[in-house]
Amino acid sequence: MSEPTHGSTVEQEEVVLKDTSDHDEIAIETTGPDGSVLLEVDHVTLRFGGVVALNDVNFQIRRGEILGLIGPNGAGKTTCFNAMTGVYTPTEGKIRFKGTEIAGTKPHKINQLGIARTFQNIRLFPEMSAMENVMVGCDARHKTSVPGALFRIYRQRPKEEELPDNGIRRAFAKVFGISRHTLEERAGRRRSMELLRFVGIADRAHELARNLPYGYQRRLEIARALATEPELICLDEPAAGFNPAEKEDLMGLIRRIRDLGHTVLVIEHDMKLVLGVTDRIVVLEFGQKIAEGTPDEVARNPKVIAAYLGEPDDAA
Amino acid sequence: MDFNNLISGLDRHTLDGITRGSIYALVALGYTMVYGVMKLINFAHSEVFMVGTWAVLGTYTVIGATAGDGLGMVIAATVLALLAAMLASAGTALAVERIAYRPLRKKGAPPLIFLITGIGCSMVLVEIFGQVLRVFFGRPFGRVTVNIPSVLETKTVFTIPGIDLAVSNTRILIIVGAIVMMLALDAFVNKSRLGRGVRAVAQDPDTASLMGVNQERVIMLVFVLGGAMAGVAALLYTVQYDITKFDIGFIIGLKAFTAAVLGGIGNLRGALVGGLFLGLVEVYASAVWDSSWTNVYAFVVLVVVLMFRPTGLLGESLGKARA
Amino acid sequence: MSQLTAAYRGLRIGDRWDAAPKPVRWFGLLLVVAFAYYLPYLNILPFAYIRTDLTPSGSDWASVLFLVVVYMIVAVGLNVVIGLAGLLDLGYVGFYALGAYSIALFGSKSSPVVEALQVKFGLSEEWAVPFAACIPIAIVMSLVAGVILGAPTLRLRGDYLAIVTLGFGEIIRITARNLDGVTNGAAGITQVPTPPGPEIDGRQFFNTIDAERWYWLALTILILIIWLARRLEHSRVGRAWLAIREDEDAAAVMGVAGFKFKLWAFAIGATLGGFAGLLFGSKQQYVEPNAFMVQLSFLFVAMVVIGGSGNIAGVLLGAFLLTYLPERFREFVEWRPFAFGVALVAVMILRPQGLVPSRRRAREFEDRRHEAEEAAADV
Amino acid sequence: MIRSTKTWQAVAFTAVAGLALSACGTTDTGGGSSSADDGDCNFKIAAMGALSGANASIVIPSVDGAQLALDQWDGGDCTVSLERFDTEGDPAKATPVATQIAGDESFIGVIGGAFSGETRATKTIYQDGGIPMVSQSATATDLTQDEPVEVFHRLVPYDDYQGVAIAKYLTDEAGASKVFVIDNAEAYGEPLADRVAETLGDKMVQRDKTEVGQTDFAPTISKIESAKPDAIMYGGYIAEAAPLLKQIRDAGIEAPFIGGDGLYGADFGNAVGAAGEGAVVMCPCAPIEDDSTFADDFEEEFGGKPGAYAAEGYDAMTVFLKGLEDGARNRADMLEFVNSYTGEGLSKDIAFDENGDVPADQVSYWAYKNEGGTLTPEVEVKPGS
Repeated sequence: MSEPTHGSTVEQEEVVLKDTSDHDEIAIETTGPDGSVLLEVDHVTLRFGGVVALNDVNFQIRRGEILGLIGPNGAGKTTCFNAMTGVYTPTEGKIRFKGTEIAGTKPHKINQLGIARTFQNIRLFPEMSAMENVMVGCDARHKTSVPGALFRIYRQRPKEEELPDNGIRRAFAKVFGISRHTLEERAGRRRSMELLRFVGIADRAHELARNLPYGYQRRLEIARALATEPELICLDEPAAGFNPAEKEDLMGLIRRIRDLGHTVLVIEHDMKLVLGVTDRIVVLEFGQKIAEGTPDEVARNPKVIAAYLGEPDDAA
Repeated sequence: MDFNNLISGLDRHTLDGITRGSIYALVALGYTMVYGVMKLINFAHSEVFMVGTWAVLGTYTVIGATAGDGLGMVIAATVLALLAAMLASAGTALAVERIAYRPLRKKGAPPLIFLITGIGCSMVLVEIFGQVLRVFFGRPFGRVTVNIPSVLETKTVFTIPGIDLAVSNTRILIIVGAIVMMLALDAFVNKSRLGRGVRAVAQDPDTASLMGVNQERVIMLVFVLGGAMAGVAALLYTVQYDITKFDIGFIIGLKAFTAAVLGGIGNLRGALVGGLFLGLVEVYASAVWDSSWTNVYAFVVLVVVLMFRPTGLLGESLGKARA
Repeated sequence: MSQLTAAYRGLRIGDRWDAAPKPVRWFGLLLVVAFAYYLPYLNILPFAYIRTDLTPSGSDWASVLFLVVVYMIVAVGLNVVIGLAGLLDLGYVGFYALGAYSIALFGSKSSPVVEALQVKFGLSEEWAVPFAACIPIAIVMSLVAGVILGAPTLRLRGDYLAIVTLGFGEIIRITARNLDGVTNGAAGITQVPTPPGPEIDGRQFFNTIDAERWYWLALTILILIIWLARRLEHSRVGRAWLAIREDEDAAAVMGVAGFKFKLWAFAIGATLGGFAGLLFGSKQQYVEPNAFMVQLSFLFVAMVVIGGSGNIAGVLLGAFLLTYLPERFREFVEWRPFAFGVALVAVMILRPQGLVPSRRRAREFEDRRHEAEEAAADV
Repeated sequence: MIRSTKTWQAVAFTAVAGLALSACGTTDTGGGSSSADDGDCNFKIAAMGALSGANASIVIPSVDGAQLALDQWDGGDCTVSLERFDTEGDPAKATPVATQIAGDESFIGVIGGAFSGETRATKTIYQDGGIPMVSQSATATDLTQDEPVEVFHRLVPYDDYQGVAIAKYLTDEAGASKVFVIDNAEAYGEPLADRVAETLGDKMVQRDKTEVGQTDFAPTISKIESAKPDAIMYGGYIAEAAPLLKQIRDAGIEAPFIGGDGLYGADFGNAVGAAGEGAVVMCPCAPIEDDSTFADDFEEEFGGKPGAYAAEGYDAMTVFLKGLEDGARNRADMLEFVNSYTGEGLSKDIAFDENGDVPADQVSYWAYKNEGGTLTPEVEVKPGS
């Protein structure tokens, strides 16, 4: 497992600078004002047989914020996360996203609603290139299916800048339009490249995902999730295995993701990172919410200190 | 459609179905054990069974057993034939494993490759009896049906009172033999040290090998055990039907595989349940309609069962066979 | 063998091909296609030894070529299911049968279905559904069958799917055999129509003697199908299949509608299988249930796997070898099935990734091999 | 880079070599090599059928029989060879073979198709090629009764006759009035059983269908038990008849068992064993006369008793050889000769009616009884009378 070199980090900064000027390419449209409730965990209880994994957990994620979900190992973070992404159905209580209940919705439908996630143990498509991985994410918002891909039947009148340079093709495209497939492929490629630049791994866009260094793979997962244009992006321990410098970069990235208009949920072990980047924090212990508030409030909360901060901090 | 036939002869049809199902179940064990440990469908298993039937014929021919022999000879011939069939079938299964599957496993080939290799092995075994041996030895090998003498002659042993159902010695042998073998195997897998190894590999091969279980030995063991069960099935089959043929394994294999999936592939008790269930379904349905739709009954039932229980009647996993 | 493959690898044909300039590639492709059309007349000495009609009991070269191309269509279709979407279908012969039967049932004037229609609508005894109309019927029938089979069963895991599809193939065959009043039962249906065409020398254009015309027809269709299949592979749909194959759960979370795309793969595979069956039935002019035994399904899967599943060139080669070699070596009459079995096992052991694997598949395979070796080293 | 250049050189060399060789010579693949009309008598006769696969045992003996006839023939200045074409009994495999035979003028006759399915698929091809066929064993009724072709002839009467003959035997010889009819749901067994059932009328008590490849007949046995028939008829092949018979007798049913010519052959005794003792097989083949050396010659040549249709294979070859003796030197002459052929054959007196069938008044069946493992002629049955 090789870490990204220092050189590439510098290069990435440059890319990002150029990128932010190009905001509209990858920014998303949000449908409500900042601060309104996006996702609501409404008194959720989850039992597996006799074990109570979550007990009456209740909190909200507000549009435009970065929310941290923390807790010691076994506190129910991942269970809560899985419930929020539709893997588990709560025994009691409800989880609503933009007012619709999501329990029982299939994973790909949840993605279409506007929730994307990354995985704690990286799950890329290893035999696809970084670019292709992100393209799969982009495809979530595309429409081309089998008839469209086979016969290119849905055609659109192209904008001037979309016309090909070659004279004959140009004339053809003017008369018959360009197929949705072609336009989507082009848009997908462009957007994928933007996203790879955004997370800072564009230099190895055409390498297979499995050949990328660990840090790149983590970032690629984020890019792939962003490609699906989620309103809420859930990052499951994004800093696992990172060194302090990389964590620093990641914090910057998370903030920039929010600046694009995404709401961010971070599940993290590393207190420092969470306190540094989030707007609000929810603390779980033994399946129960023990605290909620701004980083400052949480850091001062005696319960939290007892349950969590009192323990030797392995990460810092 | 003749539901009256089904109702009026229900006792008879049930006995028929259990007889048929017992043989399916024994052959199904081979599929299920290999699947449980290797997650692989051993398509050559049907021919492992076929080799067993030839071993029975060979034994009878060598010791000169025919119909009408005395009791001593009948017992001796049957026991010898049983041993020969188990040995031949287990040997064939082991040979297929060693020659075909092992090199593939070494190379980490995907399951589909094993499947095609299994089909290839199956063709080779069929042709050995249909062509190769015929060229060298002539009869009885070749593409014709061969009679196996009814050393154990069918006789009605007793009649179940009340329902007036005659039960013959061959049926008792088949049903009791199948169930005894099944219980023995189940006990072996669940109680013995070797059996623990099998279950461990079935549950988690990596952990098992870390814990010192020799995976290669376990794989050999399941092939041998599955093969031996097919050998038992081969003897019982010849006792009931009196024939063998170079391609006789195909249909039995297909049905046994269906039975294994029906019961929950990878699950020993599932093989028994699946086999008996399939045998009963086929016989009942054939009694109502006719036998030309047999495979349709079998597969329709399979689809229906899998729709409601996607991993078969008892669920899969050799590791959890105890549960 | 290993030396040969090493020499082949040394040539790195695939890499060179990709590196070649576009006009060169187009020209190369054109040459290959032209050669394929020329094949029935191939008569130049060292190359003519590939003909199947040189030995005393050989079979007609053009007819064999036709069968090869029909099986190539099958292989391309099955490759969509197995190679691209990663679903194991052991009942592909069922779709092939459906295609053949749909043209026989509706296009033949001696089929019970057509006879019933004649009586019902007072049509003449010479009336039957025209050939051109049978094509959409065949496509719709196999497509619908694919969806009907796929919808309830695609949720099943790989091996369960295999046995269920195998059962489907058998159900189709047995139904065709037993429903005498609809399919004419085991006797089959004769007078299956051929494509329309001008009469030449008093014979129909597509007749039983001039098999090369059939071959050219099938070849043209094959080329069209390959072209379409490649379009599909390099689109959103192809990416979705790949993602499903690599990590189905992660794909779902990324918004890939797994079930929908699997069903599409199944439906496309079914349609191509049906189309191949239609060509076969029409050339044969006779359709009977025993032409569609389970073993044929196994052969189809073997074609895809031997050639290298996931790669169109590979499955084409697989279909060619498995159809052509038994015909070329007819002089070994009774030894052919044995040799076939031995060859199948040998090829799989020596080259488990297939003869011409797709590069992606080859890499996946390399990984697994390393894992297997590491695991072996650990013990 | 160097290697790369070498490869291209190699490719170029191959191309040049190919062109050079193409100038040197071409193979002779067009067929029609034999000079058909100039009096040379140099011909091939094709035998087409399942020579490998599950059904080969029904076909190989007849092709061996044809070979024997050819070996025993004193050809004079004629050189004739028998070419064996394997179809595996599969019509799909038979069409390329038929196209090849039809296209090669040195073939002057076809023995076969052995099965009805492949014959149905190929007869129009042979018709287009104008090459006469003499089938030793394809008995499906429709081959000559629907869409007949001129080139097709057969030495066996079609199944309709056989159905009547079996029914007649059952009522007249076996004295049965409650017959249980079973078939194998295949193209051979089902129409045969249909015809038997039709002729028997209300003397049939019940009908059941089974499958090829089936070995457990328990559902059928229980139906037989409740129907209590006084005879059982089975339309199917040996492989299924053997376990069926065994299970019938095991169940204590002693009613006579009769089957069609699908069961006829030296294998029958070997397959059914003791349970088949007394079973009757109906066959359109007259017993081979005692003074014939056919059986001995056959055994000496091929190491086994003459199996199914061996005598018909012998007769089919004889028809063509007689044609050559008669001076037929092309397909048209041969076809004409075969059409009007009459002569004494090994299996029966041979002649063909306008459809290529055995003339109705010559149709005759023999019931053979399995006694101690061999089929011995019992009685002749004439369905026509």
